[in-house]
Amino acid sequence: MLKINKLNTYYGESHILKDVSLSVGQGQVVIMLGPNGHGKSTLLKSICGLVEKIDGRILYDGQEIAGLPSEKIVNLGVTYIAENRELFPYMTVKENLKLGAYARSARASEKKNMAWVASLFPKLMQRHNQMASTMSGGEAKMLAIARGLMSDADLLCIDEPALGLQPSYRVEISKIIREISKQGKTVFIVEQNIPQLIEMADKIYIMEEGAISFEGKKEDALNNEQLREIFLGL
Amino acid sequence: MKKTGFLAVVCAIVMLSGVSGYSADTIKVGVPLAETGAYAGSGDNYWKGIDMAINEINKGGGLLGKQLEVVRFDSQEFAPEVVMQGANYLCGKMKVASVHAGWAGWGQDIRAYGKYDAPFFCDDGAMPAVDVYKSNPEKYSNTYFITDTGGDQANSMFSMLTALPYEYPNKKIVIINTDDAWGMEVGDTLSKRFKKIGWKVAKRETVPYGTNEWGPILTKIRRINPAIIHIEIPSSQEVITFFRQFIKQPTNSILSYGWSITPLEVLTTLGKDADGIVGEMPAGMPAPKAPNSKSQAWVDQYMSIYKHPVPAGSWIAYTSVMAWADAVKAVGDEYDFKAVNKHLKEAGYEGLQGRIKFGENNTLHAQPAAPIVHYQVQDGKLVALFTDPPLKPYGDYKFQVPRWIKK
Amino acid sequence: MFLEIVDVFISGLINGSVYALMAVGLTLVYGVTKAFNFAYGSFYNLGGYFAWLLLIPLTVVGGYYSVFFLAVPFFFIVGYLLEKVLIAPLRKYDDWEMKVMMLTLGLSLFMDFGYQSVFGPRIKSLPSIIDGTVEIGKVVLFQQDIVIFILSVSGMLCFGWVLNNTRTGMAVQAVAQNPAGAQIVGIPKDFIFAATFAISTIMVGFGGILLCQKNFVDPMGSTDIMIKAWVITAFGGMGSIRGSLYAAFILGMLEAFVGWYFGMIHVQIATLTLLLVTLAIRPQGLMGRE
Amino acid sequence: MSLKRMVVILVGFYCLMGVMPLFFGGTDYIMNILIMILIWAVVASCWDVIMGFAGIFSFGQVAFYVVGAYASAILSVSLHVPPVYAILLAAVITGLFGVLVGLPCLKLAGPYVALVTFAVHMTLVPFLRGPMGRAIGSGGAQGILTVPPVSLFGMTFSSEHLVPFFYLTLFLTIICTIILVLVIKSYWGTAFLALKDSENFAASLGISAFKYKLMVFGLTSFITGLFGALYAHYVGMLSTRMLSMDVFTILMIMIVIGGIGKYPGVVVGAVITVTLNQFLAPMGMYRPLIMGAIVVVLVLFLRDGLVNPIIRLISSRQKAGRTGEYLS
Repeated sequence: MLKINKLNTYYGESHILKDVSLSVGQGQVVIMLGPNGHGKSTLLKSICGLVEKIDGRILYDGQEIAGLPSEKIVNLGVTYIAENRELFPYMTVKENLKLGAYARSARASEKKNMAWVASLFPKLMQRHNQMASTMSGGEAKMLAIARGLMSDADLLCIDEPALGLQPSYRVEISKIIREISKQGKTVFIVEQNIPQLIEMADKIYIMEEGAISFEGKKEDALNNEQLREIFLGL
Repeated sequence: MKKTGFLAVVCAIVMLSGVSGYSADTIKVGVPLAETGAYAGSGDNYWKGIDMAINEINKGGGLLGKQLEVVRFDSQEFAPEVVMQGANYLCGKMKVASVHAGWAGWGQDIRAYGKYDAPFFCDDGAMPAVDVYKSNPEKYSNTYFITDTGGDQANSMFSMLTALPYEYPNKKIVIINTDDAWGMEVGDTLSKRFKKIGWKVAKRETVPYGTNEWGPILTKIRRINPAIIHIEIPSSQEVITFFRQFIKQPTNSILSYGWSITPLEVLTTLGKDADGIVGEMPAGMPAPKAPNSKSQAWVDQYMSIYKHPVPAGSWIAYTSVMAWADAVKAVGDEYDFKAVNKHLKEAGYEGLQGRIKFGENNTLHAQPAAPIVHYQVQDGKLVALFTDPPLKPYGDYKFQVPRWIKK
Repeated sequence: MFLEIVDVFISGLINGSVYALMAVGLTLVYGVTKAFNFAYGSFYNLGGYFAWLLLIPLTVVGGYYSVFFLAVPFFFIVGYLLEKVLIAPLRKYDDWEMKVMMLTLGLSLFMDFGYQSVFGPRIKSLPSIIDGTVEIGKVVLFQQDIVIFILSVSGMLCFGWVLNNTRTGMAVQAVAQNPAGAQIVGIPKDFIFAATFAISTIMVGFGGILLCQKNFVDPMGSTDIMIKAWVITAFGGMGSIRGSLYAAFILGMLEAFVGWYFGMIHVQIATLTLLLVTLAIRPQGLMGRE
Repeated sequence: MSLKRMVVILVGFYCLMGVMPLFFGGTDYIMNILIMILIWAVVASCWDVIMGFAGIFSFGQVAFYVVGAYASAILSVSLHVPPVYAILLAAVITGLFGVLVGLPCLKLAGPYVALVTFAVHMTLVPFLRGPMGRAIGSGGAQGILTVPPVSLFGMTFSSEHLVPFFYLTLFLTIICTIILVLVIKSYWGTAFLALKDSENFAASLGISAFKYKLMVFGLTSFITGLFGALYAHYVGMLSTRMLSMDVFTILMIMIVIGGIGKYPGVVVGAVITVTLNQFLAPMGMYRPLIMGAIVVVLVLFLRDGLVNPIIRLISSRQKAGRTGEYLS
């Protein structure tokens, strides 16, 4: 489904991603682990067309998407759910969700997705007229995920879904991601350490200093003593 | 980097000094006018007169056998420093033989050009400029004011308004003037004169340039219903918008526009709608028929070149170039400023309307050869009713009671 | 006395509608792109010259209908290209907001004096769209003023409606509130920036046509327009359309009543003092968001 | 840029300026330009310190200049204060005015500072032209036409005696330049750069953003006011035309050419701009047209202004290979 070959990205002078290659299969849940500031978020943003200077190949469904503007990538069915949420602060929950389905590919299924999102996030829908800026961190995160789902994407790139949240939210988010995966969507998550998520993973990558340092099944990762200690904290 | 700085400075100096090659076979004439900014319209009027004079002299073989060469300088909106730079550039660097300006400031120009000796002709028309002159007549003796001061023009307006063959229904006047030296001077003089003969200045409003919404003022005017409304705003936009808004619900008032009638756009825009407004032009050319055939020929020539009637300033700017050329011819040396100035002051110049002479404070006071002309708009054109001094009716033209006045 | 106050009130309304027309484009473009367009007044003049060129030397068929019809594509293209060529390349700098202000200030100087060198320094007058007056009791109104009032108020309301109720309008708001978020949901941010700039150029162009036919096309008039539009935008809250509408009418009324009661000379200082006091107390303006 | 390099450039520049009267002492036209270069160089430098180093997006520089000029003129004309004291008092008044303006607006985010400071600029025009200005002696629309020249030690400094005035200006310029260099390079300078980069970061270092911003605002206003006052006594006449957009843009071009925050680039920017403006003056309306085009082109294509790339070019030739020095 997603294949990345020798991806390099740059922010101004600094070289962030160095020759990153990876692949994500249809319907899989893939998790990328690694320390903060080592380029995980940049990888997701590169996939979704949010980084200016990139070099290398990104194939989605066999189509080259590297360098395409973000709106085209969204149209193809790839969506990014930002770590810092990036909601529209002076719009209501409902308006945020509606804008989630802005992409042309998502418009036809807006009603269907709205119903699905409502079933996934019943609490959110209770306050569909609330301004996004007045929501708590956890609620906002939920809204960001819900908005991402509205885009009708097949590949969801979720950036640190549980960062800075209370444990109760972490559990909920894991549940939701499982639900999403059940719908046949492909999920590519960047995270620090959430056991529940790792449980679900079909594949695990670890990124250090802009390069992939480990690739394998979750069993391999769990069996590797060093990795367990450093990255999984188990 | 020292090199860069040095290079920059050297380049600067080369740029500045390199251009001033001066050749002996032409006579340079400086023309500092507002080419840009709010006064560019009036600058254009003066320029047309000056240009016409210079072309005429050059076509006739030049002055002392030499062609005149114009050096222009944009004095923008007369910021003191710009005016000073203009003087330094024209007199200091280009060494012009005379400076022909129109409206050039309200005193800063006198100081700037007073530093040099080349004759400086300006049309400041305001007392502050004359006051600068008076502070040191010796030093500023090369300054020539080519029109009368605002106060004297206002006195003439007063005489005209009281001499109109029209019976005022009441003795109330409303005066609206701009917030600059010119407007205040005219406004003050008029209100003083009218009060003296027992009139009531029912409203005196000072407005900034750019006032185009007259609703609040007109509301008050309608309640007052004065016999005269005098507007003194030397800018066309404001007076045109005033008229348009006034006429939608007029009062029984004579509209006196003073100098404000002269900007070209007032009549080209309002056309026959403006019929009935009265106004004046200092050192003007009576119209539609000029006072003599020479003048008429000049007016015809002007119209054929520029395709519009003669606006304020053109004729007197033309005349002052000719007067200077005449003095130079008499002296025989364009750089003998002392002699040229002496000749200009003592001999005057035989202009189209007669001999003009600069009087007290080197001012070309209103005189028969350069009269203040009072016009009324009739059939979309300026028609001279009076010339002053002495205030006397001009030709067979008759005052018409404005159409908006209901008996 | 009562009639007089009604008269002044109407003056204020007319002022207000004129100001609203002036300011809406500026506030829109700032709200969405955060670019402060100092060349705004020059585009206003471009509207005037555009109409003048079509009506007087070219004597286009259809008069003002053709002018308005042609103005839409013309100003859209001008605005769009301008954003793409001059503003967009600056976005990559950290201090791009400052750079935009500087660039547009230079651009306005260039445009203003460009007009002067092409069309001459004198003012130009346009034929009126509509002549005549309407009498309501003792109050007399220009039909021209009524047209301007209706067009500017309904234009703003329409525009506000489009912003809040259409998909594209929502997208524009989304970009205004969070450009990164807009990009994430697949809104073509760069296009919205350019399009907003283009739309604001159309608005200011229309404003220019409407007001220049009331007053004049004045090559030096752009600074005044810029300052007025700027005051209203700042007073109403940068980027708030509704705020601008309120601000325009508050200032219009203030001007009319101050001019009537204290004299015209005090109008400008009253307006600017109100602005300064407002900004000192509430920097985001009446309706702005921090 | 290193302190040494900065000092070398400035010393070189002022030495060069110092000998100019030897060649052009008799040419009023050029002396006038040289004096204006000195005055504008300092005013533009102050603006550069505010915008480039302190990161305060102020649009009030011309306003401070005019406040200084008018304050000194009013003090000496209406209250008959001797010009020397009037200039100093005017500088103090402007400094206080700067603090007053700074108090409400320095807590605001970037563009809002521009809004408030520019509003101050615009308010000055109707204030000085109107009845209130006339009441304090601004002369209304006509301005003040008789500002007395500076007399010191029995000498008169004015536009009539250009060479002495030039050296007086040069002397003050050098003092103010030293102050500005010290500010840029001292702890203050470091603090400002930290402020500009990240206010949170600076706050964590214990640098109070507000205090420093207010200090820089007060100091630059003081210096700007000083030169405004000096200018008033130099030309001897003032009007509100000084507040026109033309002047504002010219000052801005100096910074754009010099590069924002690339002191002393702005000094060279002033040299180029003042000269160019003079050189173009005979071209009438094409002057502002060209100036405007220059701004557009420079902002669009030259990130660091015109001066810095040239310096870089020259010094890279001088010592090939040594890079990484240009920190500021």
